[in-house]
Amino acid sequence: MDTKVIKSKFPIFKNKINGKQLTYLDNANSSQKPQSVIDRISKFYSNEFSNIGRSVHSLGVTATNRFEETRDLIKNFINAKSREEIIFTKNATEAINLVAFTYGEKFINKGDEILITELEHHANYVPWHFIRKRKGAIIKFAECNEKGEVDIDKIKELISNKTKMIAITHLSNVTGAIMPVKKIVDLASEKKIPVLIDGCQGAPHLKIDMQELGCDFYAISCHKMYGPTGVGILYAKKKWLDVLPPYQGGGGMIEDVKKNNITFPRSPTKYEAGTLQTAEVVGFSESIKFIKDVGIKNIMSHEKEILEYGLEKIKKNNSVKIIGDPKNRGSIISFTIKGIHPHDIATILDEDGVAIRAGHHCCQILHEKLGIPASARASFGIYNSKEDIDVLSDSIKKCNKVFNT
Amino acid sequence: MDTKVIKSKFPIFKNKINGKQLTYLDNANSSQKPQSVIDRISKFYSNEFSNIGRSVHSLGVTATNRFEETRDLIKNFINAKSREEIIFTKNATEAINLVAFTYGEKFINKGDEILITELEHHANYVPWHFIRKRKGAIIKFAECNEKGEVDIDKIKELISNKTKMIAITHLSNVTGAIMPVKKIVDLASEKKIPVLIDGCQGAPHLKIDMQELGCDFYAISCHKMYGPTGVGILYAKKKWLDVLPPYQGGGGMIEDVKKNNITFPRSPTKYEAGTLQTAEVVGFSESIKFIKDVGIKNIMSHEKEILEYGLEKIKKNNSVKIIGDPKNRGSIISFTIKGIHPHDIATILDEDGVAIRAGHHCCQILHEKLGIPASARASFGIYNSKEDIDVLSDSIKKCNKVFNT
Amino acid sequence: MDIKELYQEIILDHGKNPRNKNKCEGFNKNAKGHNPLCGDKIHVYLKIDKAKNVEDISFEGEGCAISIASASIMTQIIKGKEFNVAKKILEQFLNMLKEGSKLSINSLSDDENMTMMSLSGVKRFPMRVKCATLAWHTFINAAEGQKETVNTEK
Amino acid sequence: MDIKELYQEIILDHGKNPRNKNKCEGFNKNAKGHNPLCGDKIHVYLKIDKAKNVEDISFEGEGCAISIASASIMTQIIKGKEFNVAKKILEQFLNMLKEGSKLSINSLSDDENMTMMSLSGVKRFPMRVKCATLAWHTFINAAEGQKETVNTEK
Ligand SMILES: Cc1ncc(COP(=O)(O)O)c(C=O)c1O
Ligand SMILES: Cc1ncc(COP(=O)(O)O)c(C=O)c1O
Repeated sequence: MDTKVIKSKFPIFKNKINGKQLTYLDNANSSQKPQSVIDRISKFYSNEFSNIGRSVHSLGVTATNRFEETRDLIKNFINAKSREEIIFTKNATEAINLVAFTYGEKFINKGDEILITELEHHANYVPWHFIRKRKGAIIKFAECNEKGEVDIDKIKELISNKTKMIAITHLSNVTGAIMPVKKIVDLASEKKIPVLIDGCQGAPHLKIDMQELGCDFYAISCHKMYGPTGVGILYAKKKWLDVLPPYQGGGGMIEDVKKNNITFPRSPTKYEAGTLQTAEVVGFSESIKFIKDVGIKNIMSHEKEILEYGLEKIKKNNSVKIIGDPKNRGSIISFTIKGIHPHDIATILDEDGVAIRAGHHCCQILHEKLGIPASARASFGIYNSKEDIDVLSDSIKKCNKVFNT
Repeated sequence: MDTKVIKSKFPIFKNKINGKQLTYLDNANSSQKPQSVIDRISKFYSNEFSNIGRSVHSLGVTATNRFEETRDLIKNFINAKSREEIIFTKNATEAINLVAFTYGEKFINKGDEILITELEHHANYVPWHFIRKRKGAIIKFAECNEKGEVDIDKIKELISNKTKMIAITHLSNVTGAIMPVKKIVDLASEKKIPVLIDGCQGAPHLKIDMQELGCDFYAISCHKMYGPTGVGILYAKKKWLDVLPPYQGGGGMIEDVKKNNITFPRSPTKYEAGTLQTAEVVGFSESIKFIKDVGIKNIMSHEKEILEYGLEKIKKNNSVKIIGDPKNRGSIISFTIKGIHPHDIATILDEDGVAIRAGHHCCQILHEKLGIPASARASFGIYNSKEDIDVLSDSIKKCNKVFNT
Repeated sequence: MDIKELYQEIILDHGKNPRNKNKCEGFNKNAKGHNPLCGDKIHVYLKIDKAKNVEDISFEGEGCAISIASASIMTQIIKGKEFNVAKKILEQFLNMLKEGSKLSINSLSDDENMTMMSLSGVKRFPMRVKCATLAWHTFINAAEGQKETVNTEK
Repeated sequence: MDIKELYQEIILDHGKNPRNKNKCEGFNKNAKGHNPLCGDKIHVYLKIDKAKNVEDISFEGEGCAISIASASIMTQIIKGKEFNVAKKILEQFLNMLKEGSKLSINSLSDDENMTMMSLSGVKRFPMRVKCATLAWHTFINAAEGQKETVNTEK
């Protein structure tokens, strides 16, 4: 894969950061956008914009078509069974909140158990915490081992006849561990427990196939997939969407409105209240095309190469401690440097134009487990090259120099 | 005001619709976007993009600053007391859901009353319906008179010591009636009842001043203010934000996360879960600047002129029945034509490039009251001219011709 | 394109003076259809015998010229036909609206054919296709005894 | 700009070997501060007498070099000063970080002045200003007896 060609499609890389070329290694946080996505949004607003669904006029029809075509595109991209299973949300966080709230309202009662892992992002814990509070449910945390993985046995152990939901990340945004989601889904379906997968880090970096995977819910964050901000996707099996109550109420998601009662249509309409993120969704269609053009298999093998090069290179620096060593790892390297706080690392790297993230990465439970308040994280995407790793590695050495460590 | 100059700033008007110039009269649904807004989004993605709040690197700092500057801009635009009172949501619908859910959870109990009006958009009814269902509350509808207004006396009559919320539209999106919101707020504060104002049609067309108005909550839809899709604003008095529980859970909105408990920060952080609509919010800053440059007073007087010209012109056509005759009217004309269904009107108008909306405009309660299933609606904005009205009027005549009425 | 291609005389006529707009006597099946975005509502009544012949069919409801005309035309065409034939007609009708293909059903008279064809203008107005198909989908639901209201908003 | 302007020797020294990092004996006020996005946590202990002199001050906590150094420097500077003077120092310190203005307080020795000035490099790193001010805000909260945890995330 020629990352030069790919980088040239992302206008952000034409900018200088502190006088340096940008080395963008904060992809697990959010990814940059190719020109085609940016242009699509501009074009949509300039030539095709109107509110969708509600209008009979030509602009309304065009906008609605472009919007619904994107739903089809996504359906095909993730191989969902039907387009009704694709719901647009504000972000992945909202997607998980939607499930936690509607499923929780209907199916979780006092004493019921929700099974998550110590790897979860706050987005896949806080919504369940709300249900715990409201319903008197219990949250069980499957333990993370010293490799930064959660063994499927740890999940098996925790399943009981009170387990009403298993909610797990596809790919840890800290250790990079890729979870055995297919096995977990198979295990859960034997016991008829629904599984929600937080696919924020899975969808941009792995081949995903809903019908093969068989999970009940899958949450996606479009801005991490080279797409616009403001859109997330909830994939949900139709059987759930048929029985779960609506989430937010408003225009578009109603069937019949009377003073004493209101009825609701089917999915996806039922879950899409108010004016949607028209331009963002249409813009996202170009992200999907971009990913398909490069090819998800090429992306996977390229990122694996970068990851391995990165691990090797960084391990050479003795002051650096890499977090976790999962067998199956996505393109994420979190690390600490002896004697230097991650924030200071990020600041020093930034002077060299290297953008990484420092903090707990919305994973306080995991950081507490690791016994550190924060870590530094380099996460790779489609446009990253071995040169980027070299810059990172040199810049880490500079940290040692500045701090005399 | 020179609408030619203004129109030239909106690229959509360079397009032909069915071979005709676009006469866009669907502004109450959504407004078109000026070039400056479109360009700002492109520029943001091209030069400044990164996730906000969470990153120490330069792009993160820039993006965060641009985002938070927009919050300040909005605070000043609506004269809120503090920036903490401005919360970004997905749309106005979400803003109202946020209030209904959090306020409802905490303060509404069985038998309590929520007072709304027959003019309300589904966005300001369905969320209260959910609370009614969950809490066993009662919704009372203040009656709309034959002029399409709700008299303040009708509201007064319905207030009881069980009233826990008054939720009213600022400007009806069907009849155009401007509600006496200040008087209602004063009335309610005497009785210590909070007031939520659905400002979707108010904010783009009227001067709004939160401190003068004194309401507790005000919901805004950015895409109706010449801004991007995907963003809404909830204004809420700080005293509420301090006591209400959080809404959606996830990254960014937490303070301390433990396995057995989670604590939350203050507003606005508390209410902004997950990755926000960074590009959209930053883009919206240009909409505010655009409105300020034209001047809200100029907008108001211009739209009044267009409205009056429109009412006069359309009234001349005897087959047309204009819905409502409120004393205080925003730039909206809903109408029916004898013997022609609104959908057919919209289709015929569309052939002339005239975009109006046909349907119940998310106001089924009102349409039932009016005894019609649907109406046609022309709604005006900053770029509309008297010529647009002339085109509309001619096109309506064409409806009569096609249907031989 | 001329708007008159959509609003042909025959459609305006059926829209203004719909045929079989009532609750037909002795109906043994019925179903409701709804297009929530525009408010079109249709209630189809059906008298179908054991051999699956549509003995009688009628409708009630309110909507735009296209949906009312389409419902009216449907009742006229379907009445007296076998259910299987009716289904075939619907299939071809949908194809006509979606792909512009011609009708080719032996059991339709020239007159019936022409009447059906008057709805072909709808094809160029994608947002109105739902109006034209609402009654037909509701008819199928009635015949097959599905309980759920037909909802064209999907 | 050189990163060394931020990480001056004096800061690195205070970061690595923070002064007064303990729970001082006989403290009568204390408060916690937290920067949730980066995880910096500070607990400030204060012994303040009736005349509002800061008899003793110390801190515990964890964080980046900037926040620890700033806390350490703060305790060094504030110890023994009147609360009112301390407040004035904070005010000027914030101005220094936000607007780059110089400190001009009579009651600071040249040495103290220089130590404080070593933090002025933070101004060019807006994302790090919160790190540098966390301890100071927490100190004020402790002194004024506010219960709520200082939260720089607003
Ligand atoms: C009066 C009123 N309230 C609420 C809404 C809902 O706004 P949004 O769709 O942006 O959530 C609208 C617009 O559709 C409206 O006109
Ligand atoms: C694993 C994981 N889950 C959830 C999220 C939340 O996604 P979003 O912020 O788009 O809602 C993120 C990203 O921040 C993530 O990495």
